[in-house]
Amino acid sequence: MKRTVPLMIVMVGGILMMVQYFIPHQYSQAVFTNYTQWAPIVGAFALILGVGSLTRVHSHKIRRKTKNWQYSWAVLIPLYGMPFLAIIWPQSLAGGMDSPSIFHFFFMHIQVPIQSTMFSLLAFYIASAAFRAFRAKSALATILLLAAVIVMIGQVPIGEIFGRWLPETGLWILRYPNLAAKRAIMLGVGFGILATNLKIIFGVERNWLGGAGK
Amino acid sequence: MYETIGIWVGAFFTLAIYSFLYKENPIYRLAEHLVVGISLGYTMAITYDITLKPRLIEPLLSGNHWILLVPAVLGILYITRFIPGIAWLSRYPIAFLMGTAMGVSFPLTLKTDVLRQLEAAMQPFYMSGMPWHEIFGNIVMIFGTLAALIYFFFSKPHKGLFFGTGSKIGIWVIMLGFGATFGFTVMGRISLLIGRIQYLLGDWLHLIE
Amino acid sequence: MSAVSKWEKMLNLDRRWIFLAIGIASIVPFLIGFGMPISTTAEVESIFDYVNGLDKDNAIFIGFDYAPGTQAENTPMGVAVLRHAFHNNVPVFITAYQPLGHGMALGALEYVTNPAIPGFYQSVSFEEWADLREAGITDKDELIASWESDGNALPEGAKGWVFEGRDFAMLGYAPVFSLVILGMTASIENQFPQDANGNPLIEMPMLREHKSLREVDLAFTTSGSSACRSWIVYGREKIGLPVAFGVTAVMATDYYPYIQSGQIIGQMGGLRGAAEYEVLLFENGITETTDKAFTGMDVQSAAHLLIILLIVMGNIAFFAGGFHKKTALKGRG
Amino acid sequence: MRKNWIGIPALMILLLLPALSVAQGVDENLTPVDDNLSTVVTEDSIAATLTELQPVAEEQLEEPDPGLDVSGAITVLDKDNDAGDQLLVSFELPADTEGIYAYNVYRRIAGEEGEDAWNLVEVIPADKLPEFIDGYDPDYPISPGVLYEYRIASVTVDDEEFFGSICKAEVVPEGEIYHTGKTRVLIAGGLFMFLIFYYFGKAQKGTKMYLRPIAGIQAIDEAIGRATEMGKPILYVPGLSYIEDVATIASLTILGRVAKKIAQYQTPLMVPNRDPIVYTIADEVVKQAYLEAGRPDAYDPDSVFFLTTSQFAFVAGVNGLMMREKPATNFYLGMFWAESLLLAETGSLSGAIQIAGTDAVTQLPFFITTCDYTLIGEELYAASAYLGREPKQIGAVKGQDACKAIIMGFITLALALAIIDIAAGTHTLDWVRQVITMPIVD
Repeated sequence: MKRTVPLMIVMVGGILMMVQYFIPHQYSQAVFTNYTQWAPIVGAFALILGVGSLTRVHSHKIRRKTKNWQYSWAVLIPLYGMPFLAIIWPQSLAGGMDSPSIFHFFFMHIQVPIQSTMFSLLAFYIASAAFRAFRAKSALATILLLAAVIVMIGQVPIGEIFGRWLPETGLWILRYPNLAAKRAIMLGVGFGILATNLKIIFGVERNWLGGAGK
Repeated sequence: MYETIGIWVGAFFTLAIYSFLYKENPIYRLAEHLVVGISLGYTMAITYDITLKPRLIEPLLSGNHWILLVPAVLGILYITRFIPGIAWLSRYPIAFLMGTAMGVSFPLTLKTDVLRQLEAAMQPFYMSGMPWHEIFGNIVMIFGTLAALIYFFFSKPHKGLFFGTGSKIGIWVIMLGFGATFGFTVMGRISLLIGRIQYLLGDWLHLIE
Repeated sequence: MSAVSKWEKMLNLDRRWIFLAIGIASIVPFLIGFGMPISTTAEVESIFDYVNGLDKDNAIFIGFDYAPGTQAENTPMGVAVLRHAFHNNVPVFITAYQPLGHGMALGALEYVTNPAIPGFYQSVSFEEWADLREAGITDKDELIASWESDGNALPEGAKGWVFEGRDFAMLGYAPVFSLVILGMTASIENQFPQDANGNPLIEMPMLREHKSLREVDLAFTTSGSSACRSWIVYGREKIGLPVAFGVTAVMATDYYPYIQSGQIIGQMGGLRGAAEYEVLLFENGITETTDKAFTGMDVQSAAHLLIILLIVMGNIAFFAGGFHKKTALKGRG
Repeated sequence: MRKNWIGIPALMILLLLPALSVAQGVDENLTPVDDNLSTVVTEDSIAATLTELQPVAEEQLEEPDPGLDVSGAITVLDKDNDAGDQLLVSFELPADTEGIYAYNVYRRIAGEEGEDAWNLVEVIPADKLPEFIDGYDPDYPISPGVLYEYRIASVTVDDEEFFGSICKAEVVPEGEIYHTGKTRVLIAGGLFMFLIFYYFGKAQKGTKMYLRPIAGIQAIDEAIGRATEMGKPILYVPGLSYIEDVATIASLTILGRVAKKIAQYQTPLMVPNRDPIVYTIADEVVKQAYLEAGRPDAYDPDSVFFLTTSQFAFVAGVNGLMMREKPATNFYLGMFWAESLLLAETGSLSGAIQIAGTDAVTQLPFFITTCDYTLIGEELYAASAYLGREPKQIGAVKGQDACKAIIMGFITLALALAIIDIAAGTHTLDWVRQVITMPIVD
């Protein structure tokens, strides 16, 4: 029940959908249509995992009064406050200029600025690493850095000052050698994904079962 | 008014995150925690409004889609993950989603990322009327793909003309590809910074358009 | 020994100085504004030409498949294509691959229809033109004529009218979106019975004319993750739906194989790609000015030069200081 | 590992399908590209199953206006490779197309009466070919096994309709049980499955299989030696991802091997973790390694520890560790995101030897330029297979290698043919490409 049934579900589900791909018959299509209706519903509930573990971690912190426990309220309050706002004010979900709402406000003016700013911090870090860590230590690293510099200059308008050849060379690298490397990686990764799919479907790889007790 | 307050709040949090560049501080920590809560809270509300309500609750209430109780019950099993003793029940919905998703994606991935790529790699490198740099590029592309594949081939030692030279060319091609990725990644990170500066200088301070 | 320590001191420079330098490099060009010209590449031109060939009888999808983290790169792409489609009266279905993308899509639509922003399109909500719709007036030209004869005047500065349900439909987010794409190949309405504002799709003229992805002429996905691949895997490979990418620079290099194999029409890579599209819109008279992506390119130039300079200086210090001898490994390839 | 046999019935099911399709009398193997999307119905296929439709005389609705001619016989065919929900409809153009703007195609279930039963299923402009696939419109679906009737109206610019005669289809739509357009995917999928399971079985039986030594492994040993000489600790970061990630699993295998070596030299080890589950497993791996090295006494329970789940806080923690403890060697193996840059930068400043390995393509360039040795993509898996000698891993690497060999063979073949074509002016490559090119089908 604990291990065999989930493994069976994976195997039956996997083989069924794989075989289904090759069968255009109406019964096979009916199976598939049902699946496309069910999967989003089951998938929507998967949120429980995220919400549950976040709640558990932070309520634990608050109870134990661990270091910086106060900040856990900053997670928990919006976590439950946002859906609550949406329930008491359902039309506000659509957002937009016509119906300014607290719900929309939190998203557009707190979530969006914070998240985009956090990612933009990387611009600073990359500059610092450029000076302190990116080294042409070997022939390979040297080629890499040279290609990077050509592409970097080629992609910005100032590159045209040095002549058309620079952006053109950058594009040539992108279109041919880069394509070759990425295609080889895509094929390799593709085979890797396919092999993993097979291993999971046929119960060879079972790591995903972990974390829920024996 | 609503917009103005919004932009001031947004600017405050933008600066709060940037303050981290100088030193870690409580306001940064507050912002860092808020974003976790809001994003998941928003996701919950949107998921309820767009999925559960129209696809599950409304059909169920209308009374003739009882079959939808099956995925609903399966979904609810996720909760058991937090109930010691029956936590293993949460494997059922995971197994359902994972198994079927992999079954669906297997032939499609095979087609998109393997067979179509093979098809494209087998294009003739020369056709009349092609400029020289394109022909040269195509030759580089074909040999480059082959060489890079050799580099990732583990069943033979990297020795001899074919495997030895092949893998050497392969790693050079891979490095050119990574160089391009490097350059583009730098570009992307800078772009994100540009977005924020446009927000601060434009939307907030109106110093630029 | 003292020479080494000089180089070492240089390398151990407090990184906050570098942070400051990059900060200055990205603010100053904004204030000066060089407006250096940008040439366009085939990858972007092919998308532009394709969209330019569409008219009111066609329809496109724009997928806002990214989270706020990469909005600086992705939003200008979505906005540019949205404006192009509005200009050519091509109906646009707007979707989102992930919940946070739902908000981003709303934001982009708001940006294009906001009267405070020059070159906006005046949007007419679904209820407002219900009478005309019920009277069977759904052709864009007739619709505008009837709407304006009812006493509605186009506000000053607006580029045109856009009618919700005729010119755009905000469908938004749905979970397990790859399956939603698959489902839409048979019927869009089955996947989205209502739009994000609760309007029934069945009453929308644009849905009546384009009932499934088979009747849609392009899916443009702007994305910061591999989400964009779903449109190829589930849309293009199944029914031949033409797909175009607008991806962040970080992802862009990975998808060149898809361009060469013809699986996508074209690709905008990062802010540069978005700027190119803005230039094309401007040069073809579709917009009166270029927008945020183009203005950002000056900063991009300055910042790239600074970073290259930093790499060169760092390497000089590293080799001149003899640090490379310290860590050399025999096993290194 | 009795699960192996399960592959066999699955493979058989898949391989049975083409057999079934042959039984259905479909020749699928080398059919030229049949694109279901194209609405072009070839002359041949119409001739093959032509169903001439008899006009149902008594239902003649109205005499056509002499001003506008109406279309002739309507041909209805069952479409291949569908779920019985599509029909190919074509009709003869009127002799005189003067004044015709478009044709409206109406359909109803045979036997139904009255004007309401008719549904307008397609409008074909006069300048398009008089044929289309019926059933794509979700509002008017076609049901398998149902007999339909069609009639076509010629339409003037002013939307005036002139109806032709009603025709009853002689075929009913039927679903097929094998999609002939997908044979190439089936062959490729079957071959892939076979190769993977073949090498799996071989590895499990204990057959020795060759994997080339990977240069990175030598570097790992050397780096451990270096730390021992200097008497400084070693830092090992097993990535920031979860246990599901293949990279994490590979990293933990390598950790076992590294820890074993470290146990022999008695060098201090530090393993910070971001995911609680990965932490527990990493702890077990290290403990086991010390046991195997015969030094369980040297195992320090604090060497493997959980730091925090927040990405940037984790980086800050590890960076602090690097600056305080000054480890001689840093390993970053597993899945990394944007933090790769920050970790490797601090590490390179602290003067440590750094060895990285990940399958995250976007992070690899940063590792290559900041670290002393980098395992690129699949090298990480291969290294773990090589070190772990685990049949599961080796089988997978070998199986994928075989697939790559096939791909390389095809590309080489294409190259050779392209050269021959240029030299001899033939079109062999086109022919080969036609064989492998898959049509877009649903």
